[in-house]
Amino acid sequence: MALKTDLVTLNIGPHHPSTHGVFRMRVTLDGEMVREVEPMFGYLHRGLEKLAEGRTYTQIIPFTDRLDYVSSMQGNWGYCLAVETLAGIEVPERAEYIRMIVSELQRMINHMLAVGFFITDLGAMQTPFLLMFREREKLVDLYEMLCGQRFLYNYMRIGGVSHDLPPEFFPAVTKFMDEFPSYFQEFEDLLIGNEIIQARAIGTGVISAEQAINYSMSGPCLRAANVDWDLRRDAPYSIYDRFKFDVITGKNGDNWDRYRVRMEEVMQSYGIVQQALEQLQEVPPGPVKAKVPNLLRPPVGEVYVAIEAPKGEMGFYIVSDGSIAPYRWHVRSPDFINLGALRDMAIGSKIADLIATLASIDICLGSVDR
Amino acid sequence: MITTPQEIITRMPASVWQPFDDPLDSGWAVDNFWAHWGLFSVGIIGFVLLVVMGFIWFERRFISPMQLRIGPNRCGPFGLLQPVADAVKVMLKEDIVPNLADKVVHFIAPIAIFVPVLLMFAVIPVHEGVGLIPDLNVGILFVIAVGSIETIAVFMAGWGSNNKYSILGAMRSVAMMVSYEMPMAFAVVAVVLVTGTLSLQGIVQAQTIPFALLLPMAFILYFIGALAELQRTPFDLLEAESEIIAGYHIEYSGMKFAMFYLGEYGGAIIQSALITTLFLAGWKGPFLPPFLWFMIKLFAVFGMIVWIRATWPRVRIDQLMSFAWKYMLPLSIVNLLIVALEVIWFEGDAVTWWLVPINIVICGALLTGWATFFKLRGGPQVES
Amino acid sequence: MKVLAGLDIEAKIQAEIPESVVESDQESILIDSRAIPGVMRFLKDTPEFDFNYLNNLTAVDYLQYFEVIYNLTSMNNKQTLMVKSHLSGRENLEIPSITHLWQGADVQEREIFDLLGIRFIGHPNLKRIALWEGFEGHPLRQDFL
Amino acid sequence: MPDYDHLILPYSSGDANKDEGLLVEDIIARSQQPIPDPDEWLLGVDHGGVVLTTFDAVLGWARKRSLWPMMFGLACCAFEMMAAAGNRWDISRFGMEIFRPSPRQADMMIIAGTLTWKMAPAVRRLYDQMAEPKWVLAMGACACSGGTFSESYSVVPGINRILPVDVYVPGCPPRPEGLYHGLMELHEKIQKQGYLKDNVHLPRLD
Repeated sequence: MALKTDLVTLNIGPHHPSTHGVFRMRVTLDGEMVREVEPMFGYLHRGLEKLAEGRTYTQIIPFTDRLDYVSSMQGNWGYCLAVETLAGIEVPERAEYIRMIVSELQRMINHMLAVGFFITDLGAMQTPFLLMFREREKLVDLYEMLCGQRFLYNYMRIGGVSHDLPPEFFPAVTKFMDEFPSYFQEFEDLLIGNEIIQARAIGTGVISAEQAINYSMSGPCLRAANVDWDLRRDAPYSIYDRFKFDVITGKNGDNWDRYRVRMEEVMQSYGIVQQALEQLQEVPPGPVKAKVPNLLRPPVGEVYVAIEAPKGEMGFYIVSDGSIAPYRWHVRSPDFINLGALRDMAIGSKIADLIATLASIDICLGSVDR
Repeated sequence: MITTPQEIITRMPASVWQPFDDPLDSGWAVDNFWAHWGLFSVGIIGFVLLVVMGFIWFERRFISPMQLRIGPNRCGPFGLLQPVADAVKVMLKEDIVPNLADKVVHFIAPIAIFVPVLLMFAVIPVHEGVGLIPDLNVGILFVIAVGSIETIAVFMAGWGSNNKYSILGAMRSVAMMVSYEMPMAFAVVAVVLVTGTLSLQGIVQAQTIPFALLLPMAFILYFIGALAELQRTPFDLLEAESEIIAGYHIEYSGMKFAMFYLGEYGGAIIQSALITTLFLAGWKGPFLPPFLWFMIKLFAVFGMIVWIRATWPRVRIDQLMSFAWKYMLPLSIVNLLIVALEVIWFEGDAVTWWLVPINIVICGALLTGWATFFKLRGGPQVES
Repeated sequence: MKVLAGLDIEAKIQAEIPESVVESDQESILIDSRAIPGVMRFLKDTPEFDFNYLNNLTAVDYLQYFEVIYNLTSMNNKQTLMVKSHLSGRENLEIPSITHLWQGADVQEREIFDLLGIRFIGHPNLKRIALWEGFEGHPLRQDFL
Repeated sequence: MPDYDHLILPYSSGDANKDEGLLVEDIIARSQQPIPDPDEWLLGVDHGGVVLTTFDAVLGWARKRSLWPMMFGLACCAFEMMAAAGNRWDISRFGMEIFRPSPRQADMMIIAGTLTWKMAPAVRRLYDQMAEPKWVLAMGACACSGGTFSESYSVVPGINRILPVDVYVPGCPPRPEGLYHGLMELHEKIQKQGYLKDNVHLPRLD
């Protein structure tokens, strides 16, 4: 006589401690096993794309900060790069280097926070997360010195950056760059040997390479599924072709590989920032912003430019009709599309693995719902 | 025809209902019987509440430096009045009962969680003969029996609040607590084999060498079992905030939630006290007064529990169950066999110094050997 | 990363699927909306193009017509292509869905349906994604107040 | 395998979303005017007599010193709230580091981020579920007045449309020091309020 069991439809609702904001999932459970996941979006939909149609090109830059508020430098950079290609503006050499340094530091913050959230959702009571926060606070002090704001910097402008690096920036950065490897190694040793993390992360949330490409995933999630694809190397924009870094790929696309790919990429970004700082020494101090009118009127036309944001390929599709405001402004946000694959990763696993998989995809609700 | 109870009693043989010895003069600490019970029960309740506040403060201050933080320090000197403020506030919060909840079960659950803790304290010997019934000859049996009431209370709480999340949490914790009581019981049996007596005071007196050194395997098994019993990391499936919000105490607010908090920390005290009496030779210690030794060991064991809570992630429910049944249970049975052989060879006097290194080596071999075997059959495989 | 010009692939697509290409210029190619599934399958499967990665799928309201834009990338041949298609009129706009070719299009098509009101035929779960069910009107249309 | 595979709906049914839509429309209709902020503590509540005032003082101190916020972040301000609770600006010094996930045990709700109309019913229900006495702190320009997105079609222009707000913390995002200034104001308000805090009688949502 088969045991009469029934399905439980659980609503991991918009308010839930581990959904990194207001993300909702309708989960059908058979006991502990997840049989069906339906992600539901829209709880932080602020209508940015409609508001952007009413603002000038320079006024949109603060919107790009609030898109993916954990890696807002890449938001600025992607948008400014798109407008520059549309309007054909030449960015001075020094600005390119400053943009590179600032964005790669932001990538380090994003990956460290993503790993911190992932380990906290595995259950460690905030300790690894707060170790990561110590590193973030140091980097945030650098940004505060540079752009006056700890977070959501509004630092880049169309044609370059708003102002040059202050003189006291260099000693602070070199001090950070010297201490960082030892602190990061301490964090690495705390976690990599931990048997429980290996037990919880290996083999859970698996996605194959074809599935990842089919779901048009991008960023660490795609590379962890053994797909060697990184826009910084395959479609080099700005001055990425002057730096040597290698693209990390995982083997079988589970939570462990995504965690390892992010940890290695932090060290790769660290290497890029070091090379950029050395090369910046020879660059003569010059203008950091091209001559761009405040009310920029790009020529009629459209452009789609994509950059490698920490969460994946962040693209900007801008249609201009010659006026001061864009006719249509669309953002291709990486974690919105990565979430499409959550269903295939989580079905068949336990509810604890569903939460861990969601954390390992590393979503940020600002750019998911726009 | 036998109709009335008096007739039944008169027909019984005299020895059945004749008390074997007069309870009034059986050497209580305080000469008068009722005075002893009154003094010690009030003393125990006071002690438990005070130490619960101490533990809450200790945990929040002890975990903070691990997370590069400073613990509560604004409320009284060094934040000492923080638990007092929590208690006063929680007492005066609104008490919400969900209208579809099963009122009676919802109301009784918090009581049923906290009362066993006080009951268990009755048999803990704080000093030679000092304790409500320190020399109860079935002491450790009483403790384990009362300890299992909490499992029912947890399910009552989960069922009573009529909430999907709390039922999931309750079922998880009941499954865990039941499956971890087995290895704990076997560990305690190992201790009883060596001492020969069930009474806690007898166990402490027999511990010329702390059993943590003499029976390292039993100590480790009991400690892991205690962690699971208290639902603390790495076994805190219950209040896995990341998964099911707050487990069974999701629907409780105000004083009822405070009872759960008291139950959790009370459980921590009682398990630390049991570990000190069973494995760390209770009140025995070179210079300091015995009560102080008891408290030092209590806080030391709790410090270890808090340290693990700060650094370890959580185990998934199926790994947790396979760890209990496939790893700890066989180990505890094998350990029991070894201890029994030792007791036979030394004709009942197994508490000898040179046995300690042998046992430690055996324990190490058992742990690593069985771990590699367990790891191959389903445990996590790390290629690189 | 070579940007494939619409001009030099127009002949091949026309040969494969007759009268599907409406117009093509330097960076993009305009396909008739009914021929989208056929052309997309052709672009994805033939080894010469092998567009296995859908970057972006969005739509624009040009008042006289709606334009749906697909950005495709081929990871092996390192080339990108922008495919467009026009939908005339303003009510009950229909275009075949391509979720059966690329799963990534699922959430992006639902977003276009929600914010611009273009129905995708064959989409498994065409419902509003960003707004609540009772919201009347589609915000990203130029005539939305 | 058990025979209920046919019961598993891959996509939620239409009417579940319609009910949610009706809820949202209903809350939009009902929240055209902002709810007045509870400010009776400005007049100073004095019951006279030594016993009650000392009881008020002790109670106010206890509630102030152990204020458990609800774990609840909407958008960018949530990160500044985490930074405030992190290891540099340590919120556990005030005994507030226990972020209770369940509304039943939380005393205070920090609305950190943009509130959209689709999220409003959920926030309103959470507020109703919280146990009295409860306070609300609006963190960030988006929570205070809708901020940069106030004229958007899907953003609630300020959460005082649906919740009585006790403290407003401006800034986009406000620095952790700004949040602490708001918390200190709230502590002072709780200290003055005394035990007869008359909860604002709001019609419950459903």
